[in-house]
Amino acid sequence: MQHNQRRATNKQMTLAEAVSRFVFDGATLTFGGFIGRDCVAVVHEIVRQGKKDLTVIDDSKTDITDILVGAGLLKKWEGAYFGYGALGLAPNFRRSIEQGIPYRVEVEDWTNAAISMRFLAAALNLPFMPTRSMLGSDILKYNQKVKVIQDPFEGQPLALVPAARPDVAFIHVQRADITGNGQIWGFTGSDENKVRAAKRVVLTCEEIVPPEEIKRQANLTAIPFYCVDAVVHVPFGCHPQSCYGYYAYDVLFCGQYHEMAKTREGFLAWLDTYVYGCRDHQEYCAKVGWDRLFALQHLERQFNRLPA
Amino acid sequence: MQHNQRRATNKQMTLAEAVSRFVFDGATLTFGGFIGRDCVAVVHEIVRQGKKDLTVIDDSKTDITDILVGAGLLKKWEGAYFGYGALGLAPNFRRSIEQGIPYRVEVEDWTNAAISMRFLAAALNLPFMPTRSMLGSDILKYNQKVKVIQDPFEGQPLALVPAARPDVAFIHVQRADITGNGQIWGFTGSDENKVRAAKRVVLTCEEIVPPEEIKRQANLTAIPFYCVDAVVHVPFGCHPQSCYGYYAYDVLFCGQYHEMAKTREGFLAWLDTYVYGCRDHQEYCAKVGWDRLFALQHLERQFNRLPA
Amino acid sequence: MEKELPYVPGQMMALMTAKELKDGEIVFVGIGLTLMAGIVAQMLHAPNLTIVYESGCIGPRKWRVDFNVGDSSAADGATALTSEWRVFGDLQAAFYDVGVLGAAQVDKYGNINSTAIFGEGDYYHPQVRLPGSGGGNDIGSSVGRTVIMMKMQKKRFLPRVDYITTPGYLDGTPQARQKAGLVGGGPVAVVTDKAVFRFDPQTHEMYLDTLYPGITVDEIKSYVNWDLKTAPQIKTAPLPTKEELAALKRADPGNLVLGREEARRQIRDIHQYVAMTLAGRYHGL
Amino acid sequence: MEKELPYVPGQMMALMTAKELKDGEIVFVGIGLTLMAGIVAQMLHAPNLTIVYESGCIGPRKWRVDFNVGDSSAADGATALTSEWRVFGDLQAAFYDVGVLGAAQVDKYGNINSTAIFGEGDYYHPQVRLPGSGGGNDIGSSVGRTVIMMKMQKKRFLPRVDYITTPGYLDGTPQARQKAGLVGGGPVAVVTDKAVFRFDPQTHEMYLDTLYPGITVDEIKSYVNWDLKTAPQIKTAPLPTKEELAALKRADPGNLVLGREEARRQIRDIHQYVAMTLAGRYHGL
Repeated sequence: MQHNQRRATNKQMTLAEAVSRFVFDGATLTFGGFIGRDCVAVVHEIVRQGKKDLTVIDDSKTDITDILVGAGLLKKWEGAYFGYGALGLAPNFRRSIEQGIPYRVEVEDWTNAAISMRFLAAALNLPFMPTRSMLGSDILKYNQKVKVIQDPFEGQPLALVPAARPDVAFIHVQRADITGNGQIWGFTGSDENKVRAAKRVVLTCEEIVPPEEIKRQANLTAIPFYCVDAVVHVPFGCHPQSCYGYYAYDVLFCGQYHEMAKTREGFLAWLDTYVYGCRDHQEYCAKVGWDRLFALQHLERQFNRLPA
Repeated sequence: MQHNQRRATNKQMTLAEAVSRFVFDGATLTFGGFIGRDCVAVVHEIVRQGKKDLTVIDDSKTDITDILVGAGLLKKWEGAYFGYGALGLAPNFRRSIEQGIPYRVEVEDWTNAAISMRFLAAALNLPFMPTRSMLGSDILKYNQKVKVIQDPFEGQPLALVPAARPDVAFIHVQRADITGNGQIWGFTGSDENKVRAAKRVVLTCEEIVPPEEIKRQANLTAIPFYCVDAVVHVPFGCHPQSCYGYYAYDVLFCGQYHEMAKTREGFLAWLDTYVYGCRDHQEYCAKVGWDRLFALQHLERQFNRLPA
Repeated sequence: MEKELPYVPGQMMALMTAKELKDGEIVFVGIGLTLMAGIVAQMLHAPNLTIVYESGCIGPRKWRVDFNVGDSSAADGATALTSEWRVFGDLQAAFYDVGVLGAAQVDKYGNINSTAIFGEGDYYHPQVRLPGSGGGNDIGSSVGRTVIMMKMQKKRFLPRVDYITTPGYLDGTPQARQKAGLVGGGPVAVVTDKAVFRFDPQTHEMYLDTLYPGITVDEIKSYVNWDLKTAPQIKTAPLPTKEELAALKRADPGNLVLGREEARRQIRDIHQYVAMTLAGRYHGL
Repeated sequence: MEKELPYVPGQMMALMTAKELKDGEIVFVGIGLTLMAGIVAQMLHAPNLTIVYESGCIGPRKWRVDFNVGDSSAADGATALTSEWRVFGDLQAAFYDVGVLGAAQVDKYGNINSTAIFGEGDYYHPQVRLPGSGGGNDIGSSVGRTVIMMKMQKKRFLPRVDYITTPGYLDGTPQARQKAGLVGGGPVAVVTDKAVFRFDPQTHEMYLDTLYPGITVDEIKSYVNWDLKTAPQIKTAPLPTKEELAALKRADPGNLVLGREEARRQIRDIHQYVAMTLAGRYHGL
């Protein structure tokens, strides 16, 4: 195993640079957050740069992956959940699998716990993790990567899931310093494991803060600099999703996406407007409307603020 | 597996009650902290109550276990490190093993990482965890509980360590509410796993705070109420060890213990003074000297304070 | 299709599910309508109910509606904020009492399909591709007991689901779950928009337990594709009380979870949405 | 026993070990004197050295002396405070460059014993029972490279240690570590109070590389219980500079780590200790 070479150097760059440098055609990706704090801005940039034949390994990450499927860039999905929660099913995903439009995405079904164990395994540099999920289900019938054993200590059936080691992890955090120490408030999903599991890690963040600010609350540093290759300042980088302490979920915007994407034409129009029609995330924010973004910020801060 | 029955009820009790109710002769114990934040006051109470034939499963926990060996209460040690760091070797432990005084304690050698994986396994309700520690070493020659396999995914040698499920875990935290939600600042050791691995859990704490205070920084709640059976208010409960944000390590007191314990008579005199000679932890604090304890608090707070 | 009823079926589903949750328990809730059940239970009869979301949120206070388990709202007033794998670990370690799951298909032994409706096709070429397990399989595998929420439709109640996403009692044979290696106890109720079903402790077969007002046994049987057994004394659920309907309204002032697109269209813009949510915040719980 | 030397051996050991640590690297340090090496390296030539303690502290600023890896001082000014198992996970995942380990016995292939000196007895009845692995085995198994610190004594440098607590190059055969399944690179130096040893890249055998001023090859060989090879050009270490000695003094103003009981006896009471530590804090780094 190659020992890690990443140091506490200045890793700041633009989103375009980070995507261009680390994402290649055919790459396997994962994303931080958990249907909240997903780095949506990253995916828009991936689509703008047309990186293709991608595989995503993730738990529940529809806002991101439905766009990738619709844009024709996702070759394979190894994941657990592809839906919009209370909003309904995922329109591009359904169209792809049911009708082959614009092509048929390859799917490998997992569960959230199993995926989280795959990242924990890789984070600990282990070949697998055991889990008691999936036993007795048809997930095992179609997913050949899981091995069911009688465990050698207690003799019970146990599922072993292989480590997941994506080429790149994109993780959006509330605060980071320029060397890549990242702090998360709110739920942390599987982010602390994903950053250790992936070969390359890009942090996007709401705020870049001095190292001394990180040290003030060192218990919240879920991501040490030595896991990180790039730090990108992307305020509102999760919109229309929420970012704890920064902005609330934009259910109306998400709903609008969901309705437009019900037809292929509607989705392409949406993509033209909000992705291809924006040179970068700044233009996206302007198009969404800064007043709208600040209204969501105001809403969130009535409920959750970062401790001073 | 019996489903958990612990609820968010008032679990406050005295240290004497907690030890009397949960520790039985022959019990297997583990303790929180990691050569810092160890709950020393708990062990004094265990000695006062004369709970015997104990097994301790732990990583590095000398301040606690050396007293138990000297007091004749520790039957077996399953652990990784039994020494006083920069102060030297553990006097009662050495005397027990080298000379059988006052008896010979049974020892099962592990490593810190392996012990931490044993607690992680139990916390996740798994029969074992894999690790790449201990391979090639003589630890495996004498420790029959470790199984070395060729892993079924990548074909490499891998050590499997069995879950550790002690009868009781005692964990000292900075803050807890009366239902058992516990918050830790500074390093967290293996505490978040130990509370999930043990059948019964007693939290001792520097401060009891209202639930609303816990919710203000919910990311620091390493221990949810549903793992906890008892909450005990024991300020300075780690002395002479340190407690991050509350008091610094008392190297002089530790040094004095270490020197006295070099002879059996010296240790027994120490035990008479500081354990048998104190009815409870309050009396211990008085004997150590409140001015001394507050000096250590003053020292610590020049370096580390809990964020407001 | 629906007959005229003195209640909105989705509301009745949320309320009847809420009644399955007892004060002091810990409930692991899934996505969508299942979220509502936990919230209204907390408001109505279970103030000490602890809600857990798979994103890593433990013990939130519900001041605004969640559309997903990972919305920042899921963290409002939480007691512990942690990781996904940790709460799944706690689930597997039998710390959680009850789970609430949605389903697209259910079978007579309580197995759930939320992966794909095969139709004329198969797993690889399904008629309808559904979201997949998410945390559903994990919850159904390990939680103390499971409550399943779904609408009654003919194609949804089957002798055998197309695909077992989440195990119920598997083939119904004794100890089938334990033999498979599962930690949790399995489903105890299927709450629908017309009736509540339970499971026979011996045969593990689903039976009709409670009808909603105005629904008949024959109507229920017409939706079920096996010879449905019924309780010796079929109960009738009471109509929702004013208090219950008020709790639902407080939990989702814009009716956005039940009302979906139609309700969203009633909202002028984000500013109105923000105002509505904040009003719920300050005058709510 | 010791000859008169122009330096304190323990100081020289800490300084020579510190020189093994390069700026920008991540070092995983053990207990006792090994702690000092990281601290003085940070003060002297490696300001961007990241120190990791197995208790779960990453990137502390060293403002006061640590007696243990779990003292609250280990957390002073840390960048990340986390769990024991997490830093061991990061160790196993090859994130850490170099580890520093103490030892009671070492053998010609760099295997370490810190568990028990058997003497006339065995593992179960040893002459001296030592603390055991702690994190030593874990560090030596997985870190990029290992630096071993120990005093030179005849009984400590052996062809084969009584008990391999921490693997070096095992039996010295090619790829022995990889075949055993180990992630880390193995030992690169043994730093003692009289000389520094290194390992032949082909045979993995320890050889004499650097003598301290005033020490002869014959003296070194008299401590070593195998036919010790030497570097073609044996180097001589420079005497400690004033700056280096000042750094050691700053790192441990009371000389409590090197001086032990004797130094502790010089301190009147806790108040003097507190004052001394705070003086180091404000005038130190």
